Amino acid sequence: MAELLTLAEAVRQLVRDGDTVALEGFTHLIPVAAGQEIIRQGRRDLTLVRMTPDIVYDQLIGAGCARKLVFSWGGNPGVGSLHRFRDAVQNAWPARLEIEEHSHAGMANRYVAGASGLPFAVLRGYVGTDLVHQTDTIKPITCPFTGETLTAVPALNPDVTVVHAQRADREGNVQIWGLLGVQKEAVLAAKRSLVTVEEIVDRLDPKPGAITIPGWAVTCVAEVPGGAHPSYAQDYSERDNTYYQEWDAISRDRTTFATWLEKLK
Amino acid sequence: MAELLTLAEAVRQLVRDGDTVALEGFTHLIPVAAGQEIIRQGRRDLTLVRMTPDIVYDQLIGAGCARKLVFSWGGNPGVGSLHRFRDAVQNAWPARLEIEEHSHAGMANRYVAGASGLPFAVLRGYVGTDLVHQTDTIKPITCPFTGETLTAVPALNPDVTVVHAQRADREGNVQIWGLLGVQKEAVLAAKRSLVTVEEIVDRLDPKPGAITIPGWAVTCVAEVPGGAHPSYAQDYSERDNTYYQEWDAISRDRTTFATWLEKLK
Amino acid sequence: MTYTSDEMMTVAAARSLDDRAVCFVGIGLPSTAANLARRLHAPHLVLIYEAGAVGAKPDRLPLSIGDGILGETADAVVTVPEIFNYWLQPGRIDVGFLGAAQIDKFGNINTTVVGDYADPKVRLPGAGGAPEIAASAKEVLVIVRQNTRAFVEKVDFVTSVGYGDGAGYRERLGLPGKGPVKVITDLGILEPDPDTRELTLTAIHPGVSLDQVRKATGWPLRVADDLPTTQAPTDDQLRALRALKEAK
Amino acid sequence: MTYTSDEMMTVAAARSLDDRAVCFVGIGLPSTAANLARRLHAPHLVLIYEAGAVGAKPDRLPLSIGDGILGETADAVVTVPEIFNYWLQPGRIDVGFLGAAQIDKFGNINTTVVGDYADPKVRLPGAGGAPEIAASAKEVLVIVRQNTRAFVEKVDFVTSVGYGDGAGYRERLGLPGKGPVKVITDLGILEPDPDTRELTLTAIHPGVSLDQVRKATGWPLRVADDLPTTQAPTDDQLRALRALKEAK
Repeated sequence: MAELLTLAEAVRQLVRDGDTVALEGFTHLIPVAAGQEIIRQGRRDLTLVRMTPDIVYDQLIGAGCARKLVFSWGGNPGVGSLHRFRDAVQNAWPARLEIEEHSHAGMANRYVAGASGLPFAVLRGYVGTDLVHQTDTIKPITCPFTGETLTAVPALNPDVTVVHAQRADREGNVQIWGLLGVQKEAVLAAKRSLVTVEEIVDRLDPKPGAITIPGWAVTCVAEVPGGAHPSYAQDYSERDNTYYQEWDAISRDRTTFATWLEKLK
Repeated sequence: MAELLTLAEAVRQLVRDGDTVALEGFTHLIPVAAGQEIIRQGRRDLTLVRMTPDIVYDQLIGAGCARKLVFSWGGNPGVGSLHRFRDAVQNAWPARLEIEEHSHAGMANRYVAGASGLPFAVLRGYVGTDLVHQTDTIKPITCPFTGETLTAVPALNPDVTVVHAQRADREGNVQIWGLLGVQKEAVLAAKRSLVTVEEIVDRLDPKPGAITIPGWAVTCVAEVPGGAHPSYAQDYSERDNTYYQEWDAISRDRTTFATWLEKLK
Repeated sequence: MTYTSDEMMTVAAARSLDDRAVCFVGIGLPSTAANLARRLHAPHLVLIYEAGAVGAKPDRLPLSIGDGILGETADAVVTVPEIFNYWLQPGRIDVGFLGAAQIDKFGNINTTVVGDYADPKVRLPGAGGAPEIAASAKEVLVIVRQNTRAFVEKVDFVTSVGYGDGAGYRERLGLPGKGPVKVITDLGILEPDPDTRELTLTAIHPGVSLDQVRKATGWPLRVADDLPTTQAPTDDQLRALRALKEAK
Repeated sequence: MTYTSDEMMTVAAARSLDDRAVCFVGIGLPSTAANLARRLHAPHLVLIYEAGAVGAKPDRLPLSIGDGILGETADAVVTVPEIFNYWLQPGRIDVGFLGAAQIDKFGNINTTVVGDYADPKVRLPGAGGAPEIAASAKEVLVIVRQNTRAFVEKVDFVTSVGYGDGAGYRERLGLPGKGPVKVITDLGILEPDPDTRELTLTAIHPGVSLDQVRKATGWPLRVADDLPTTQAPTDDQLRALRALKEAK
């Protein structure tokens, strides 16, 4: 069964300097509070993994926690660019940020391979794109039956995956519903995992569209109501679109970002 | 959207002599009525595909519809052997039956590859077993990143897949709940598909644990209440364990089977 | 009714979608056009969003690719790996509907970097789902505002392949889909030349001059011999579009 | 209380399961033993059935691998591909619990054919989930009635690998799991010799003679120097087993 801890304690136990860390969430259920706790605890040299790095990754990058980003789409959804991400890539501020760039299909399949205990995944992808020239993590593979050439990508197996979910019971069984993203795969692919939840309940009542991740497959669970803010948790909170818009101004400038960061700590 | 037809009409339109046909169902929701309609319509030279061929495949084989069976476990669950299947393999009665034999993991992944538009799937499987010596559909494959050797199996893409589900709406959207087996993958892997359902309803109300296959991804839907008998449809019917037991006696002997077959027609 | 050039573009894009088509849409202009089509001539358009919504029927515009309204109104909610593996990859998508930061004369799309990849002038968001949509959807529609920053002779980085370097390129690579069949802009509509695959102006929006389109294009633009003027948006179409944009 | 040899076997098998272990079980003897353990000393045993039930807690014995009670009581219901790919293959299963039609002195299992594959004497059901359970579960338990038809020197067909031809075989093949650590029969318990991996009798059930075990084994059976007698089933264990078998 998963250990039930406070967010600070869970991050302290699970996330170490130099780790490969995936905070997954596909617009819905983004584990923002956990990401900000990683900033507070001053983790360094992280390889951050995520299909859709958005504000919380901008914050982690701006705060100097990351040395590398593995991703497929980085932006402030519905608003524009991630300025801290851009500043890191274009100007190496606050530090050089190595990038390993994929498509969504590739990233999703890399998690699936990781969750499946396979070293690689096969897909129809990347053919003719310049992405293949920028990384050694995209290679051709030949079908042993038809001779056809397809594309292989290596498994993702983060040291730690962090996701946010609606609720868990006291055994740490986690229930998630609404848009499910790639969270289950990211948890199952990881060596250690933390799930922050809106609430811990005695019993997980059945719910249409819900999936359960068994507590014995999760390392820690922390109750963090609103832990997905400014993203949302279906049936618990609404997306705070103003925060996304305001982040554009805060993050555009190093000084306003520094002020924001001071306040966070 | 899927076409709504009678069972007889749907089988007539979709299943042709010589086709590769998968009637899937993992103990739950076995499309028995559709299989018996295939017998009634006298289809021949079918390649039958199924992870767990049980009574309805015993019937199809005994009736002489099949020339080949692709499978991973063939038995009368909880009772014993399939006598018609045995008679075909051991004595070529009523006809020689070619077999292509896999493990469950391999069959499941073959459907996944089929549903995914890939020519093959990769798994950790079959290593050290004698299954690899009996078919050319199990081959080694090397990870282009780690050099590790894994196993590849070719995609399954049936000409027709038939499954049974609880209900569909008038657009042919299909709702299935309870144990899901590999039915969705088998439908998506097929060139044509038929879903028999307990009932056609105006609206598919949300239901915990239910999945939906969109009507535009299904060829035909036929309303066949009790179409899974003697297996069951969760929340509609119970498994008829007596039928399974009685089948042992009926099928053991060619004459009693012939009598049964006459009655079916 | 008067209308903006963006409204013309969105209506023209919506018109390009047939009823009952299965359409893989991104947020922004593609989503707006697809939902407009659903409110007009294509009520049974099947909208697929990469966050996992199959058959979404939002009654307002989703604000993000993972807006709750998508899952709540969908025929089926599936995982992100499933969207790409079971739905896009096998060729179940009739129309892939993409935007672009840069597009070149062979319909190749760049959403990765302006300038050099290692030392970019502008770092863009990246690929998202686009490379595989561009490869595997039966047809691709692109909706993008036309100007010389966006319409370049050759993209700095091929994020999503159009026709590569011209005729035969997709076939040589074995890409399953047809590629971009229409690029719909705020000035007109471009289609690939049947022989060379070079994007060619095949319709011009009302009130737009040919010179204006040429000046907004970063290469010597080819123009169809017969260049019809796009039908202006009808009042019904404009009302539906405005209602859609105002719905909360 | 008196008991049958089958009851002894089932109780001995149940005792081999630790609480909170994650156990992949087949229908029949393995399922009965695992559910008995859950009613006795291992209430948190996690039962995984290949039909897609993770954490099933049936209050009666499932009649088939897809019995509705499995899904209804499970922590999670997943598809069959997911059971094998996400749960078994990555090594999340502590104990794979298998039956056998034939088992040989190196713990290899045959459930495919008796005789020649192309022209079999008896065609058996086939592999099912067993080959990958035998390969990938951290440990394998086998439960099987002991007689010379089942216990053969060399299986006619290797459906599921035990220790192949002896020590080092699994390592050479790179199989992730440890292999069969215990074979529990109606006569006693066999374990692989630490050096040779040959199945060796390490416990004998009460009232069974060594001669009886040797006669039920199709090869010259090795016997541990120290051969304890299995503890007889307690009354509590027997009552729990009988209640389980009677529950509808």
